[in-house]
Amino acid sequence: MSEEQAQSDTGEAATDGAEVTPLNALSLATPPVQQVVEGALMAAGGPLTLDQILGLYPEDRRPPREEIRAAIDALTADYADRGIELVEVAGGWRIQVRRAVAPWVARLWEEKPARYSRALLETLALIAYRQPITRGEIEDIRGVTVSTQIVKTLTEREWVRVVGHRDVPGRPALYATTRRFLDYFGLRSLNDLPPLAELRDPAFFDEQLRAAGEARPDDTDHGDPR
Amino acid sequence: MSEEQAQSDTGEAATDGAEVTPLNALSLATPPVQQVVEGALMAAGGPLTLDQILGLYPEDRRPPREEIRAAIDALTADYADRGIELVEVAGGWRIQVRRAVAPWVARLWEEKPARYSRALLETLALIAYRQPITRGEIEDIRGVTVSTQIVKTLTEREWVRVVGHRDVPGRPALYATTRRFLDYFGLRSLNDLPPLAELRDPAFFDEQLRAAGEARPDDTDHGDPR
Amino acid sequence: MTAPGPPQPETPQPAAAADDGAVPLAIIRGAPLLKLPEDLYIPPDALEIFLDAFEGPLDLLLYLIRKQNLDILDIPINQITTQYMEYVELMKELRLELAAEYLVMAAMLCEIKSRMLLPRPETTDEEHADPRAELVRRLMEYERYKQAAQDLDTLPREGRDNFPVSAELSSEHIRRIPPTVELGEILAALRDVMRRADLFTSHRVARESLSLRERMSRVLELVQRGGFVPFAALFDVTEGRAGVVVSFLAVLELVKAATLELVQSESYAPIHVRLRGGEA
Repeated sequence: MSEEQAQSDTGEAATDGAEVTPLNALSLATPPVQQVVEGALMAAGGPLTLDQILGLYPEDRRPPREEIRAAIDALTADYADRGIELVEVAGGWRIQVRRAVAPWVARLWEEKPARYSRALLETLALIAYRQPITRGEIEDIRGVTVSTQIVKTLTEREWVRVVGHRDVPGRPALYATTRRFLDYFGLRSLNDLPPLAELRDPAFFDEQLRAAGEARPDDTDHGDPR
Repeated sequence: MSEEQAQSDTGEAATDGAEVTPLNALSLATPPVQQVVEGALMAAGGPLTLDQILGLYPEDRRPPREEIRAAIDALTADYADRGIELVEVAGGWRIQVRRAVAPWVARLWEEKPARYSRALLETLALIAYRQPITRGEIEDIRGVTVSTQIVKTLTEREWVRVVGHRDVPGRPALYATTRRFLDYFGLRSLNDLPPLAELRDPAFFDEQLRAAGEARPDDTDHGDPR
Repeated sequence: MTAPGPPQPETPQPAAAADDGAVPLAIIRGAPLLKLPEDLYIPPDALEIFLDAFEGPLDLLLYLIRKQNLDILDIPINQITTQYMEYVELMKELRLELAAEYLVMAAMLCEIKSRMLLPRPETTDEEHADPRAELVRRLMEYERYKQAAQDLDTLPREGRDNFPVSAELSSEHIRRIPPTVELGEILAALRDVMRRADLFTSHRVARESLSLRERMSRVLELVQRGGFVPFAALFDVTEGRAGVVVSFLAVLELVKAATLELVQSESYAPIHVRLRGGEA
């Protein structure tokens, strides 16, 4: 009875913002940094940042950042021949099933992964490449209305969120992609997105159009804009 | 129809449509058994039996059972010095965080907690002011049902407990607040709670808030230290 | 897209039509429909599916242009307009619900077509630029993002190409930190619930003596273990008269609420208290 009391007393203290650790457990010998890092990345179920890993240690026992970095590098090397790999994404570091093995592992689940409609992907692409962007602007480019369902799906998946409102009548919401979006597609930042096709200079094609009236010039030298 | 091909850079068309798997991917060089076993155990999110692992392979390419067993043994040995371990449980084999590391890893989930719901606070308030009270009585006053989860949360927090049962059909439990409840809120007894009549006075809350603001000036934004 | 790869599955592939440059009115089960059948019933579903294959008028126009290897910078507006209108007419004919955007585009095409017929003054003035310029700009812009969407689809993604690992962590190590609560929050919650109660029921939560309520809980604690508890044990005379009265009232309240039961074996014998129906 009194033991329980003592234990939950520390719990009470925790709610007042004091140290939250099961101290008795942590006061045992500290395991090697690499083991803690590996255990954490394995259990997290998603990416962890360096700070999150450091946060696992009580302040007075926190290893230097470089040590965590070194452990991550060592693990990355260790996994070279394994069924898993350690990758960096926007949300930090993540352990995932090696891509070469993934098709086998995918057979664990009966259902096939979701496919996304072109409408959804085009909307997502516009938000990713043109953020922050309003729904109206997306519709202007796509030439069709964007269904509420698509915006809802993107928001619910936490790939997209409202980051503000354009200061025009109606104050339309401005959408941007999230870190979750980057993590989902295995990207470290928006810069990792496949490059957007170059837009041929409008000034050029104006001229082109004008010239077209007389004689059609050979336009093989300006590459296909995909 | 052709969605899998589109995603695969091999561009290889699936020849027989019978298999559920991205066959074009599987027709690539088969990765070592140990990598497939590791990847599967890592991603499964629970234990896997030998048969389940064998089931990842198309029938004509299934390795012998002993090979899978050997891979499991090899992995177990490989993990000897790591932050994880491979253990056999009732449902098969499972990868888990090494026990020595678990207390550190567990801190990942010690994030700042969510706030209590309005329903929970109302339930707690009614138990404090109307104790001993049954769940049915709380529901009568609130006009909505009280979820089992709320009662469980309050009981686990040791703010509320069952002090008896009303002798009516169903013998509903009677709830009352505890000593811990008083301690947490810095009350010497329930009499320190303001009388109901005061609560009806709008001015009361202004005062209450002002008092709280003075007493704990810097408590509002204690960000996570991490 | 690095691989030559298969063509876009969404875009219908007219097998024969491309050769002679004729564009089919529709593709039904892969076969081009070159002219409106008069005696043949076309299941509307087939066309709906066809219409669904396009993400709107820009997409349809791109399809028409790409199919015939036309240069997007120099669209033969006459030809395209005619073909586009054929689609629109067919859809209207079949009373398919045609998104308004398709009609807006049809109007735009017709306008461009008519402006193309007018002689253009020799000037570099913006206003007198090629009437197709705006359409071309939009088509190119849309095509970029159409491509970007396809690229996005080929990125490795979670649950399809990536599987995050999840090692088990025994829950005994996980400690949940309960949220902090301010007394004010509880009081505010109580006020709200009482307001609601006032609205929805006739009975009011009358002013209660909290000391009585508290004492009721304490009495119940004392008899909690089951069996009989001497009545006298429920009172603490050191509390003074007020305390004893509150305890007495608490016992009466509990008896009234059918929670406690008072037992006296004979007159003047000691009174005992026990929980009613307590089986423990």
